[in-house]
Amino acid sequence: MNEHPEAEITLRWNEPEVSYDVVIVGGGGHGLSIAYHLATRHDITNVLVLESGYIGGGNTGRNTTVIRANYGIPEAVRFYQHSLERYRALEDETGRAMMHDRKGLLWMAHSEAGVRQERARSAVNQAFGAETVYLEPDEIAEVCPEVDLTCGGGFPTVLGASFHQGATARHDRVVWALAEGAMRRGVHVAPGTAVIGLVHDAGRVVGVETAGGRIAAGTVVSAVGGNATVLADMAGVRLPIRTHPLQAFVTNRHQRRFDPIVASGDLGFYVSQTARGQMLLGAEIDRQPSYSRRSTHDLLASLSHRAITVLPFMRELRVLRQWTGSCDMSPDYSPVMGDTGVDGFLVTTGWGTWGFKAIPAGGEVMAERIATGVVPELMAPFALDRFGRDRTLADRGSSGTH
Amino acid sequence: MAEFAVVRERIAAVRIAATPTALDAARWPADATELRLAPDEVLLLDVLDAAAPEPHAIVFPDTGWVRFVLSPAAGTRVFEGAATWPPPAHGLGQGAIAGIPAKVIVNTDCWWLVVQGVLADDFEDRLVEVLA
Amino acid sequence: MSLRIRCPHCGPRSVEEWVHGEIPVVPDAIADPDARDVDRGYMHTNEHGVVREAWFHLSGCRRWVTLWRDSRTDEWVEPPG
Amino acid sequence: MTGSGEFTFDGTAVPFDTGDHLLTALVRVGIHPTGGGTLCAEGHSPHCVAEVDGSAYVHTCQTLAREGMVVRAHPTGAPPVLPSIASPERPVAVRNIHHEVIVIGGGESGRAAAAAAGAPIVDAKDGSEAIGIYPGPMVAVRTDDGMVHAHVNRVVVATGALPLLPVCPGNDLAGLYTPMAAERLTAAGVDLGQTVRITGPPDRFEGDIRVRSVVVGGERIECDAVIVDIGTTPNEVLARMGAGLAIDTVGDAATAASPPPCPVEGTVCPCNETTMAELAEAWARGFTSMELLKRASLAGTGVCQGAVCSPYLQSFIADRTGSVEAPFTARPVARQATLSEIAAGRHHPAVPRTSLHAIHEAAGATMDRLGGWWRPWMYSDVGAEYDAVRNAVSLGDVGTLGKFIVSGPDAEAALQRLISTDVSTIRPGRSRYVLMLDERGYVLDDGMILREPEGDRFFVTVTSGGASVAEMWFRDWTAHLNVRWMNVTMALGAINVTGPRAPELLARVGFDETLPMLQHTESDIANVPCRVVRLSFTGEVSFELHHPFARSGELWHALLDAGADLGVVPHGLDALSRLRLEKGHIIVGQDSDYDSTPRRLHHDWMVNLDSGNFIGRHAVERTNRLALDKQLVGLESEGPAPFEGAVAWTPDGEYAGYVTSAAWSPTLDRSVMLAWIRLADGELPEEVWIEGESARRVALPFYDPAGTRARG
Repeated sequence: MNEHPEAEITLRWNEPEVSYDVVIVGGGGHGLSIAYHLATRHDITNVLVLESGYIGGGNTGRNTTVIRANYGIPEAVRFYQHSLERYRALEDETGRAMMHDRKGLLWMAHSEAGVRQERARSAVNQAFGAETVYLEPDEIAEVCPEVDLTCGGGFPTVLGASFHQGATARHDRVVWALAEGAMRRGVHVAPGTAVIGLVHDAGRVVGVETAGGRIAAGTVVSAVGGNATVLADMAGVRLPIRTHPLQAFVTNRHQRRFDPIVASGDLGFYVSQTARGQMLLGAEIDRQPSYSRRSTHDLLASLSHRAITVLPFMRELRVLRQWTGSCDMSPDYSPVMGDTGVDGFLVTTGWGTWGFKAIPAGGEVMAERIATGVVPELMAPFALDRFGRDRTLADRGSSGTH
Repeated sequence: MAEFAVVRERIAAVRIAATPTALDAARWPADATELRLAPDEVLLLDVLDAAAPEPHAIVFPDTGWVRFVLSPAAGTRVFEGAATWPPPAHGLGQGAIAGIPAKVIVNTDCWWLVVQGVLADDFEDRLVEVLA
Repeated sequence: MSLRIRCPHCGPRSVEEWVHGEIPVVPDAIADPDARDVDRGYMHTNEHGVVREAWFHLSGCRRWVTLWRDSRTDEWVEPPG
Repeated sequence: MTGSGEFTFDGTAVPFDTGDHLLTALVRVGIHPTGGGTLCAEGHSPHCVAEVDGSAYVHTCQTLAREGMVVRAHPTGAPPVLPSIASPERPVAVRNIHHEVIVIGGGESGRAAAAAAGAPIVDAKDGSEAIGIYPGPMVAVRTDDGMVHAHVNRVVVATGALPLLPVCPGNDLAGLYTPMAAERLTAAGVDLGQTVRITGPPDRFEGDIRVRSVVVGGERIECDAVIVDIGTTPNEVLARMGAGLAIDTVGDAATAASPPPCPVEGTVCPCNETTMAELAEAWARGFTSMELLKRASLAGTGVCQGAVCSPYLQSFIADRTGSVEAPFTARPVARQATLSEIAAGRHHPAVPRTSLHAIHEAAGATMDRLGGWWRPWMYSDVGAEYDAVRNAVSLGDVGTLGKFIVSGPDAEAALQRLISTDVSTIRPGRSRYVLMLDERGYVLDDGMILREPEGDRFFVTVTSGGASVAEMWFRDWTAHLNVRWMNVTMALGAINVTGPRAPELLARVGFDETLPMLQHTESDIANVPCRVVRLSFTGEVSFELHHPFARSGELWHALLDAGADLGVVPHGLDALSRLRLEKGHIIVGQDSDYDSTPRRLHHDWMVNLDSGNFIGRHAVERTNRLALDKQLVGLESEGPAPFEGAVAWTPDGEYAGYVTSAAWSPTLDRSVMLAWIRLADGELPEEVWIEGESARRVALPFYDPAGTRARG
């Protein structure tokens, strides 16, 4: 049965005008969230969102929609916990269902090293409000009886950590609800419009060039996924970003029954059942930096192998579709948000494999920075200049399986 | 199933790191099977010692290798089932077999698969699985 | 050829046998030694096009190989010049 | 027909002839597997899928009937039930094949291309379904006998054309067939009854469950079955999937698509039951591009991956914009396979075992994956293992250490570049504990450098699990130097003999030299040639015995036998971790983090800024000029040891950091810890609170600060 809930949402597109207070490059979750928050929180609506393809067609449309806050360092737990709470509020605020589904996240460890890492992460989660409890193997069997606790005999499960607030949402609806909310308040969104250059004046970025002409801007924000370094190059800004492919796949639909999001750090995989009943599987990034979005058989096979080791009930499920997104990885596995040293040019990037869950908070803090000129507290640790100041945010909790 | 029998044996070997030119010019003991692992490294099977081909060469008697001896039919089947690269027509090839770094030596009457002893148990299990 | 990597010593092998290694490029324009140090340690050109990079053949000869790849398509290309 | 048999469909016995596909046998007895919808009999139409032997979404037209198969219809109006228990493991074989060229598709153009290139053919009609063209190029093929992975230099895509399926009211009735389906079924002896062939788009089909009439151009025709011959569309999904790889597309698959007339009404996406009216509604609401329309309507996201609806979406958009948009992005898989089939031939990463692995297991040790190796975590009593080291003598398996031999005129220069110490001051026969930094000045690894008596030769050890990274690092940075490296990690076993009675034990097995701290020598011990290194990680007198891999067992047993009355027992990693913690020795990767500079680790003393241009030197100088923000410190408390990872708070309730290592020290009668603690206003707090207990910051090491025990 087709639920067709998108019938509620209405999108209205605009041809760009010649000048805006704010031009946001990138019509994905983050770009649209910035626009939405500028309009709703700061009454700034002379805003243009430029998207080279269709909105939500980049990484927002290619991710695996897990929302969690169980990261490894206080700065990240605070930020993602705030984002997670905002996600829940967004449905009411926009009046649009995002199929936000709080289902809990079960994280398993199969070695002493895995247990140590899981305990450490859970401790910092608890300290900063992201509820986590430990589960002994028999308790894991209660939460998720499908798990083979021995993992085929090779990876006996030693400990689980359950993060109750773990959730998923339908990515397209998040994008469309934010776009609609911004458009209704007067924000312009122009799909199919690529930025081919930046306009400089006296060391400042004052606009963008598109195939259709020059657009002046008080502030240009790069909310680009995959090509962030290319755009930053045009501003003369060097970024600590490498773009890596991240692959995922779904199976055919089955009736909804499988509740938690299940992940294993030692085995490097995670899975959840989508609202439409597909099993959605993901793993770690491809090791070589690349802009290619071509899927590989190696990943499909190795991820399938890991999945059926933990959850043998999936053996006879059939692969429906495989895809690849582009992850902008920073050296410390934390995002880069805010000022760049070039006036008029702000970035939000380095979202790696954790960008979807950050959409509400990322847009909110960037909008506040644009509107007030002051860097919000939640955003401050993620500044670009942290690398030169030797204040990197080594977040092992965010790397790998997410 | 004798055709697919796997014989596992420890081997005496000597590993030598030296300049590529020295290795190119070197003469090894007559009994040795030479595996050129890299331009500057060679593994000599079935010998206990060898002369240094140049003054700074490292000559290291290496007991860390294990050899599996297979029939050509079994070797072919292992490659078909567990390697994404084709076996050499003759002589040395190296790469992953069943996910484990391995050397293959294709002789006329038998194939040798040589792996590090630390991975030999896993390798044997996987060989048996693919030949089952 | 894509992600089969040609080892000059061992022959073409799957990317799974290899470890990727970056060859950092610091722009000459950065003259200040501290700024160069930070750039070399953290910043990336993240080339959208042909990249020169190193691959280590972990499951074979265990040596580094230098290759040129188009990061848009993952195709191997001949060294420029 | 050479034989026959029976399978069941929803409990009803269905007879089949040998060679029948399931669909053939079903249609023969008047069953439509999904109740209705146009059948194509070549694996594209979603209307023939059913659950077969517990596996859902099986194309019955591609599956040969076998005796006793249990076939069930998918539930009506809902997707199939998710299996709750594991189906039995079904081994799936993989066959890797290597060819210059492979051809996908066995039609006329495919056969011609195969003949020209001398290439094999993969043809879905023979049950070989190409699921994807991947980088390599590699073509993954599913067959009933397992998977074929074809590694080739070029792929010829000759997949022909797909029949258009009708979109109009009543297109979900039974009795609708493509020409190919009708031909195949009839050839298999199925009587389709009174058939009518239509060659233009139908207005509608009429009937109750089965079609009774079709209306075309306003004219009603009575019938039992309709052969829907309304055209084809290029079957180019694989061609688009492989675009950019070394592929050629030939035949019908290479022709330009011309979308069919846009239907007026009816279900356009049978997989998700999207109607034409719903497409129109989404369009009106701004979803005005192929990809947005697909996402808003879900058309094209079902089991047939757009095989039915994609041409109609193109015509729908062309009707409104005047131009034909490209079809959906082509993503694998082109044909479905189970996770078991996809995973065939895969293994988890092999984890190396030391030469003593079997001996540890026989001794009842709990083995764990640690630092990339199988290692003994504990034998039977961690307390007894600890006591043996502190009070008697014990053996530890350290064969996992990364081990290298370095030689050549530039060997010293190479190490000088790689290591933050002044290597030139390590004299022959001596050794030193050293750090390797990366270019950011962060600690990459720690280890020992031993200089051989020859002077231009060294033996280097690094952390367990660090060997491959170290080898890559060494070879990368010293490629321009006249130096030979040999990685002997897996060629040598190593046993640590540690405890106050270690010298006594070694004397009994043939080593009675006086070997001062941080010196090394070669000697036969229990007739095994050993490199003997005097050092200490446990805090007690220790000798590392590096020896040929194949001889670990005899050495281990000789030591245990000789020391039985001295109380010798082996110790595992659990005991070792506590022992070294009392000495404040870090474990790289556990106590160090991504951003651990020597200063943050309290290891500045290991960095000699006068020793030349070692890697990370400039970064250390630069970051040393910045304010310090956190440090790894020693903490003590009277309470029980917290878990490793526990959060530390300042007395004011501010986050202070976290514990990286913790243990109750029986020797000191208190808990000892290493922890990352943040500085506040440039000061480290003297006291923090962890798990409700006060912990004091103390100088390291906790145990035997003068080091008299290690020196013996």
